[in-house]
Amino acid sequence: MALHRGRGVATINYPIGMNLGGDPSQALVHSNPDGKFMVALSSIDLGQGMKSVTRQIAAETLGVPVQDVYVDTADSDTGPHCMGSFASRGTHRVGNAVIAAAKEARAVMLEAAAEELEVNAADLETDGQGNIHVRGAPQRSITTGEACAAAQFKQGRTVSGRGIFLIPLSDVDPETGEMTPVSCYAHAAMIVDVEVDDETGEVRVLQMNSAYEVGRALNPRLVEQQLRGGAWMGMSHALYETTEPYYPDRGHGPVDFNGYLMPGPGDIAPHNIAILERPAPDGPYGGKGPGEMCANPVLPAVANAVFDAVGVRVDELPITPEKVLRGIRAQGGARPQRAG
Amino acid sequence: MSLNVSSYPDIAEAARALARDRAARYLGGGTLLMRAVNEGDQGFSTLIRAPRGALRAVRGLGEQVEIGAGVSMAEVLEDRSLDFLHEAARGVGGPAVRSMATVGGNLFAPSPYGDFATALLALDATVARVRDRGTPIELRAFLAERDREPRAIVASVTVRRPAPGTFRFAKVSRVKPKGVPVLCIAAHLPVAAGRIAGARVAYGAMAATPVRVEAVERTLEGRTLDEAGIAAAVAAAVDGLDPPTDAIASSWYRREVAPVHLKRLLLGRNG
Amino acid sequence: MARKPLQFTLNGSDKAVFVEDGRNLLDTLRRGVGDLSPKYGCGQGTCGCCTVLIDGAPHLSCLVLAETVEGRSVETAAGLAGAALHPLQQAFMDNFAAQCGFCTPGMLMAAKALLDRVPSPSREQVVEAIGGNICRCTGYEPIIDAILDAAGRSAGRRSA
Amino acid sequence: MTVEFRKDLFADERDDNLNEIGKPTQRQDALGHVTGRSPFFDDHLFDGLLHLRCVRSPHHHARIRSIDTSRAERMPGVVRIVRGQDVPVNLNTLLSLLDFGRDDEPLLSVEKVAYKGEPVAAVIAETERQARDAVAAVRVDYEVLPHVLDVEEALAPGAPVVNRAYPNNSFDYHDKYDHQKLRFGDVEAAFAQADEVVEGRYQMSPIEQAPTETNGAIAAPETNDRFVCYTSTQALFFSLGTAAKLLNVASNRLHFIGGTVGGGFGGKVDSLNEPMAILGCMLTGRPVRYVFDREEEMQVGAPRGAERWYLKDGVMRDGRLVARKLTGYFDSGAYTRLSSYAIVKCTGHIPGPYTIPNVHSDVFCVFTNRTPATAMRGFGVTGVDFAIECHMDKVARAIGMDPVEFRILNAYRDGDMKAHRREAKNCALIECAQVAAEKAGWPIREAFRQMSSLRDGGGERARIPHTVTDEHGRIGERRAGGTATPARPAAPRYAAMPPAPVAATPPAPPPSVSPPVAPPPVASAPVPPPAASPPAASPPAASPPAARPQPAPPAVSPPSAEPYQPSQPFQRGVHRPGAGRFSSISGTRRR
Repeated sequence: MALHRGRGVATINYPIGMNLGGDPSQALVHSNPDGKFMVALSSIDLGQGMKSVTRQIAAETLGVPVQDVYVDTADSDTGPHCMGSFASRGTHRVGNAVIAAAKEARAVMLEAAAEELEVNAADLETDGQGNIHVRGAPQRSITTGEACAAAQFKQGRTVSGRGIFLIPLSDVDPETGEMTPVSCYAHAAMIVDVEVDDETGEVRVLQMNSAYEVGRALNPRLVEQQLRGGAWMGMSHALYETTEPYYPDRGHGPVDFNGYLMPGPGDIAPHNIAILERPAPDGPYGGKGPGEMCANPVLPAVANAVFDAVGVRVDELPITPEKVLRGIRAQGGARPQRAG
Repeated sequence: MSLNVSSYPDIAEAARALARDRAARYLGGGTLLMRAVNEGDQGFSTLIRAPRGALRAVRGLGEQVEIGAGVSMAEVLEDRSLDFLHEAARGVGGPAVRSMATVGGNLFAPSPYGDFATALLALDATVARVRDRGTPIELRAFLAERDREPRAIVASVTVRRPAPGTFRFAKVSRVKPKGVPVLCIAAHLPVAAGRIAGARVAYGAMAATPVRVEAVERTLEGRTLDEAGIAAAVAAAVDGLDPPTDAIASSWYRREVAPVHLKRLLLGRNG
Repeated sequence: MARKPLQFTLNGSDKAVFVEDGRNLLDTLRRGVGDLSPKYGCGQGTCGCCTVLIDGAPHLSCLVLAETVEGRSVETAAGLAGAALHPLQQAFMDNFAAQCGFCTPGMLMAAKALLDRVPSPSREQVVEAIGGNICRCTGYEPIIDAILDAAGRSAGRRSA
Repeated sequence: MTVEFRKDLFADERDDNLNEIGKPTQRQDALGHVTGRSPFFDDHLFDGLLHLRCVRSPHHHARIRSIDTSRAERMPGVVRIVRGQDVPVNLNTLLSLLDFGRDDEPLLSVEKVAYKGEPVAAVIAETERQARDAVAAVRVDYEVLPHVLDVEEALAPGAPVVNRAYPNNSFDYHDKYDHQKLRFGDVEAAFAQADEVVEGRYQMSPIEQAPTETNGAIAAPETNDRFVCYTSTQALFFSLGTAAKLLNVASNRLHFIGGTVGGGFGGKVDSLNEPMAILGCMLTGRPVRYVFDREEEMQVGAPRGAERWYLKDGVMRDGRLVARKLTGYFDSGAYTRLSSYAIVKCTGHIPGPYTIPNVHSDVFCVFTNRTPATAMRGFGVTGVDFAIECHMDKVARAIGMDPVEFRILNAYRDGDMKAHRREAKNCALIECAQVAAEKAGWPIREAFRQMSSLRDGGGERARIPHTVTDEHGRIGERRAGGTATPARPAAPRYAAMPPAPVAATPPAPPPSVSPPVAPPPVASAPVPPPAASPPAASPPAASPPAARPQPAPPAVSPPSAEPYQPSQPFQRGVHRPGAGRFSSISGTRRR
């Protein structure tokens, strides 16, 4: 028996949002009289962190601490329309809608503060700690809570805002495919090291080294969650997963997690990640959406690494031990592509 | 068909009730039967329960050890006297499944399951069913008629206690640590005067039930455990076998890699 | 349909409920006594989302016939926290080990079963302990880190 | 396991001193998750809850002769049997919310089934077990029909018709073609001049999203003649709009609550459970729960569909890609769901993150007798990226070039023109490749370490090459600002068509002229920019948008009786005027 090591690379980009546009999202922001804010969305948090990232975006825009904001997702009676959480559109589309709503609410809050401080609202700024003060004169200050209370009980203003973000629907030219797909792209490069057993065709991923460009990492821990879990899923797609193991034959389709194979906690490989941030001109604070693209480069990188290790091209996913072994047999043995 | 659960004070009564009702099933650890219940299996309408206490003993009988059918995989793993079975027991599910799955239940596990039964098969296990008042039958015979008669209650399983270092078990699975086997191999390789005497080799997931592979056993007889000594056994590794195709692996793949894994097991190069 | 009375302890408090024949423990906990922390992920014993402890040992509640827990003690994720979070819960938060959160209650109980038995486990023991629990979001690494982290904290507490 | 932030890159484009953005703030939902108190759709209890299970087809393709539910109706706990006739508007396509495609899928099939697992009836009972027992007692008499499971076989003449709304087993694009086209430059001329031409075939497998929480919904009567629906959907108003349309109720009579979902990955967009649960609620007046079990989730719930790709690249020995041609087949399964849209997204993505002067693709959305496909993480892109990136490796090896350097050389840069005729901006592929190579200790030459997404793009690389005409010179007509009238006068979509930097009217230079294959010059690559291009007659690429002609809408093709022929103009498209986008949100029938 022999174990052969190989290394493969892939580089990809990924379009953010429904690519023809025409996919609006709305947000509503309002404050309680004590300056604590609610954001109402009909967008979905499936684990990607919608509630959390929009909360930070709202707090940043309003100029209040994040703990002064809570996000409520997905009640159709209170949350305004949103196309949904798919196509990596959540952060980008919903984030922009939340910025618009928060700006409007902030403007009212500053007007209320201006009336209390008897200054021009344009001269006010927030410190992000719950205070509003005159630019250049920090002592002339009022808390966001006091400003919102005054708006509610003295001035009769609603500290609230509405936001929508819509990229107009693009047409597609039937002949040339000319279109205006998306407004920004995330990027990634992935290098995977594998070890292939030339007697069984088994492939083991030894390590992954990657660089992901995500616009701005609005919350670095949430980005890390996506990239780590997404790369694991990519490795899973590459080597394990299918609902039809003998496609296009429908037979032997798995019906449980014993038959539907995914790498277990004993199969995971070290993954060293570099995160690059080139802000998207139209993204919320430059954010794109790392959620979908993170799996994509792993599939071809693994396939290329398997070829590098034993000289077998498996062009049909998943790259099962059987396909690798058949390839090795067909060429009369492993053919490592690199010395050593 | 709506479901009834009947409980009996002792296992013998439960066995009689089971024999009376073709639409009844005995509930052991539940890992197989409760899944069928959850999925609305229309093949049975009664679950029969009885206290498991009587079936939970592990008794040493000189060269042999008797394991109650109600002993769970977790209990096997905690019993030092059963250390030779620990690797096979660890192959069953995750910890939660192992605290439920029983020795008796594993005898009924359909392919590709049944790692533990495969290990027992290589240890010349005999099976005592409650209804034949403890008269044991060979595990091979039990497995042969299992799917025709799924309603037996197993009381206990008795195996030869292998001499240290003579029993080997290998499970090949794609997902770690918990994975359904591509195949598993159990080998009992007693050595007399440096030569193998009375070899037993069994496969799991290579047929509808765990199977002994006599062709391999014969060719190992009187040989030594080295490249030359096992060559004939490896060559005969899949003689007469037609392994199943399932979501885990194809029949072709199982045939192709069984000899490889057998060789590695015999040479002690697995895992 | 036949119904049977059932009494057991859930997270330390007595529960009495009627269950129809064939009802599994997962359904009984969720719809019978209203503990929604164990989740339905498969009903087949293949995902671990419904993991609970019965008399201290991990079980898949979807494969447990409810009436078999008569008089026994059942623990779920809902009972983990006292006045403060359980070290495992705190470590799962600190290590961002939950994304969608659906596998989390089962993961926590599988991890508790381990730490109750092996206070300072190796990484391999942690991997083994969660081997029956599927997570689709995290890639497992943050979960393994969180369990090792929690073990470390408990060890710290014990020595303190 | 390490994570590093390369703040040094693109630093001048960022303000890293914000109050909340960029902070590792704890998730708002973390405490709920670790205490088991996060409210997923199934974590809501109702007295008198009923359970719904579907009767499903055991066949790939069959005509339904009759359905006998008499025994099931009499079984204990059974409250109601639901048939297709009970569904107010029993035909829909998910993207009717975008006015994209024809209604082609019933909620419960009445005449025929087109995939194994397709629901033909539903049972509502007091317990889930009783519902399962009754489902097993429903007798359906099927006439089994021939089926087709392979995408290319499905497109062959005489293949069984899977989906009556699309008699060729392929989605109609623009009511005109049976595939989505992309045409940029002249790939055939480029292949003729390329040093190497490399071809490949790739197959993406069907993949289950496999969220740990299965798809499901619970519907209950609310006050004021409304219905509340707790759902696992990824798209609340998508599901609400779909339910409103199928059930023919006003959208504001539906109160959808969700937003805390146990993973989706694209598998919770199809909105199958919500309308069924609400319908059950309407028919029984009681709360109804309809949840996929794991087997349904894996074999009936829609997967990411399989894709088959044929790639052909032309490359010069110095590593410059000069042409890429792709033919793709998306296996949509029996109905459309989202594959049709995935293909448009895919077409906008082709040829991947590289600047290639000649690109040609035809992508087909094919109907087969398998579980309908839907979205998944990487929607429309994962499959073609697998094909492209495996192919990039083969091409690099064919010319003996390092695969990382090969990618950097061909990577798109700011200012380059993409094949869909929009300028590339905000690029970062080169930097990702450089950083990943550095992390992995993959040696690349200094020249390639120095390359940048910010430099050496645009200019010649921003040029739109003359694009060869299709059959019947259709593109030429369009460029001539021809007299064709819009195929869809009422459709608002053309209004949104922005000024398009397409090549202008003048006749094409003869094929012998080099521009069609002019490779993208790269300053640091050892190649001079192509001489004397663009030729006098070539398009005014650099002219301002205002000077660029609006494309005319597509010509209406004459009807044809020809048999099916791939990549011939599609003649049988049906024009449906007056279909307003999002109209189904109002819950009214569109036709």
